[in-house]
Amino acid sequence: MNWESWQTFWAMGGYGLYVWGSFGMTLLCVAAEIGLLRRHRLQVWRRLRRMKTWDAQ
Amino acid sequence: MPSMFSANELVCERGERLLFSNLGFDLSGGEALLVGGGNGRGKTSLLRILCGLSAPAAGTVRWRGEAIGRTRERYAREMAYLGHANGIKDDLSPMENLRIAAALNGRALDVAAATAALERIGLSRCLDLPARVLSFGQRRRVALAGLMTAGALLWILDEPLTGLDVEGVALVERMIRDHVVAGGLAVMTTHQPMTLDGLTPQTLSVGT
Amino acid sequence: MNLYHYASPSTFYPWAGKLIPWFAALALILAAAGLYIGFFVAPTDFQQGEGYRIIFIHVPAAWMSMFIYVVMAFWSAIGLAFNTRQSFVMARALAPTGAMFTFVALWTGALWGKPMWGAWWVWDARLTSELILLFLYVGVMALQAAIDDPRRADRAGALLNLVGVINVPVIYFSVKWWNTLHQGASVSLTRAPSMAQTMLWGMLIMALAAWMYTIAVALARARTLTLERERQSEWVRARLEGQP
Amino acid sequence: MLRFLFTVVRRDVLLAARRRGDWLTAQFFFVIVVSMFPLGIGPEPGMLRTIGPGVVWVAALLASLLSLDRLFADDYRDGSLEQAMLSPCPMALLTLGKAIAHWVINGIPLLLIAPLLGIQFNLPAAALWILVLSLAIGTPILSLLGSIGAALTLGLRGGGALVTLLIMPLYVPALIFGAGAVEGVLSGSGSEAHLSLLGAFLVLSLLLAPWVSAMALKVSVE
Repeated sequence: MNWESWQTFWAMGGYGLYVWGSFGMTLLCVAAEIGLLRRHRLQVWRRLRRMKTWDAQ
Repeated sequence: MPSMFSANELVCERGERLLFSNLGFDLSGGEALLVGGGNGRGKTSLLRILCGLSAPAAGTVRWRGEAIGRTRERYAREMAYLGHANGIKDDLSPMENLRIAAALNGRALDVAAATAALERIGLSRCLDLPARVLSFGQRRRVALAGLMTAGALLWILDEPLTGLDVEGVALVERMIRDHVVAGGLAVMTTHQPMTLDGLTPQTLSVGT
Repeated sequence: MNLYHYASPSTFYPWAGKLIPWFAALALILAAAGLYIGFFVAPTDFQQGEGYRIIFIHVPAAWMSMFIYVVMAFWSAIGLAFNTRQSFVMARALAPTGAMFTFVALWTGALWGKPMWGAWWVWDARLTSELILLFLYVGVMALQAAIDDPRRADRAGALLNLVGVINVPVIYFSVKWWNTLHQGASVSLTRAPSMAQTMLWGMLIMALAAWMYTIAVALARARTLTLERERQSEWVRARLEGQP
Repeated sequence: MLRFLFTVVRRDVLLAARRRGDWLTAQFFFVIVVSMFPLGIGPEPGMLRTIGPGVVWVAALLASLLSLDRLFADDYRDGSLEQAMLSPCPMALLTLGKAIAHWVINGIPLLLIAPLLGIQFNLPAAALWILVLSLAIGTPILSLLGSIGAALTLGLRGGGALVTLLIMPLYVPALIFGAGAVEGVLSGSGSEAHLSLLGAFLVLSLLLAPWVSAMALKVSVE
């Protein structure tokens, strides 16, 4: 094991800002991409459904 | 008579909309085809498919029995297309327009022949003016003069009568009639009634 | 086996739907394993300290940004050659993810550069090429967004993509050439001295995780695009009865 | 075939000659962009000499892009593009001719103006000569690659800005080798390598660009 405590883990030997900045931004990007994808999908789904009910009328 | 120009089972889509399907015709020398149908039904799209500018979603167009994609060079030599836009450069005179268009089509057109065509179409006074100062109808006439000098066997005309006065309409009708009677082919769309003395064109209605 | 069968939207849609959870699960497991190796197994680098751990994100992201562009070009070429609509959908579905990875590579590169070079941005050959790659991605996406007709958008984007992929090696070479003339060799993120075996494993596993993630996300996006495009067809209408 | 190519070029040059105002605008754009840099950076001669080659080259890229979005657009609007595409000659010759015409109209004047601007930036005579040579090899690349962008964005809203976005990244090698050649003279490391690479890039674009822009044109007009 590399780390004695959580504190040293978060500090990353003084490079904490850079390491966690990188990993955090990556996580943010991935989360944003998945979120946007899901929203887009729901939007399309809803729109197509509405169009279908119009057509049925 | 052998078929010169034919199309079968053409399908055209714009975006996701189906414009027409299962469209076909068969023309031989000395025949004309009048394409009818309301606005937005795909008449222009059909003509663009026929001249090879766009590809149909399905179906084939044949010239002399061969698909036009395969005989592109020969087809381009024997076909002339007149679209909504005239293909006239505003900064050139009618004379220059005709001669450059001919050169782009791989033909040489001498001044005498160009002058004769422009005179026949009633533009003898505008030979050297830039096309910018011509009226809409006059520009249309320049394009029609180009059609006459193209020496093509097949004419594909999109609304050839638009913007022309009574005299112009008569002139174009006579032009088309002479062309077809001499053994040529013509495919055209028009909203105005067109009278071609002694000729009954085939008709085709576009729309699903 | 009939390839055209899989190329048809109505088979692609349910088929992709079944695959996505598997790839997503694989991505999660691999990412967890990679991060574990990256943080708890890989030793501290004697030169760069703990800061080097950024490579477990940076290098896979940089690899992915290039791979995805090439994969996109592959689908574009298939689409143009065989006129298969679903190939264009795949190419389009990959672009945003590729741009995302390019951005991540740039961002992590900057965060690595600050402590190592003392500057957020250095005109290093790799970073510069990555920046230009981002421009290429943005160009393809902007072009496709500007065209309303999906058929034209697909083909125009595919052509630009192919021109780009021919140009990328030339660009990379020219940037490298330019860099050596102007700066001389510099420490590079990937040429970390004495790369330990475990570091390499961590990077590879993270790269695999990124692959799985990309496949899952691209398939999901392709599914939505397919739905939108095939809205007139019977099978989409039948699908709409169910849950999204 | 050659006659067709020649007609395309002659036609575009003739049209540009009839519209000298538009043409002059693009040339003055080049001059003005280059002249802005000393005002923004300061008149220190050593500094100007260092940035000079890069500035002239970047301005050349911008000037070529400025006129690119109209390369096919005017012909598209009045229908003459369709007519030219229906010609029996291969469409790649049409796009090649268009690119050559663009270079004759917009590239050659740059070659003539560039030495004057180089003098403003304090470049020595040897570097001026290489600047002109690098532009002579490089500006055809700009026209050729640019024709792809112009064909892809034909008839789109905001075509001009979009062309810049699409094509600028592709110009990078030309910029690096072109400006690098002049800097090579200034630093004494020679310029042959740069110029040969630039030449190779020109050959590559000459072989590929006309085909790709012909395909792009087909996609856009359809």
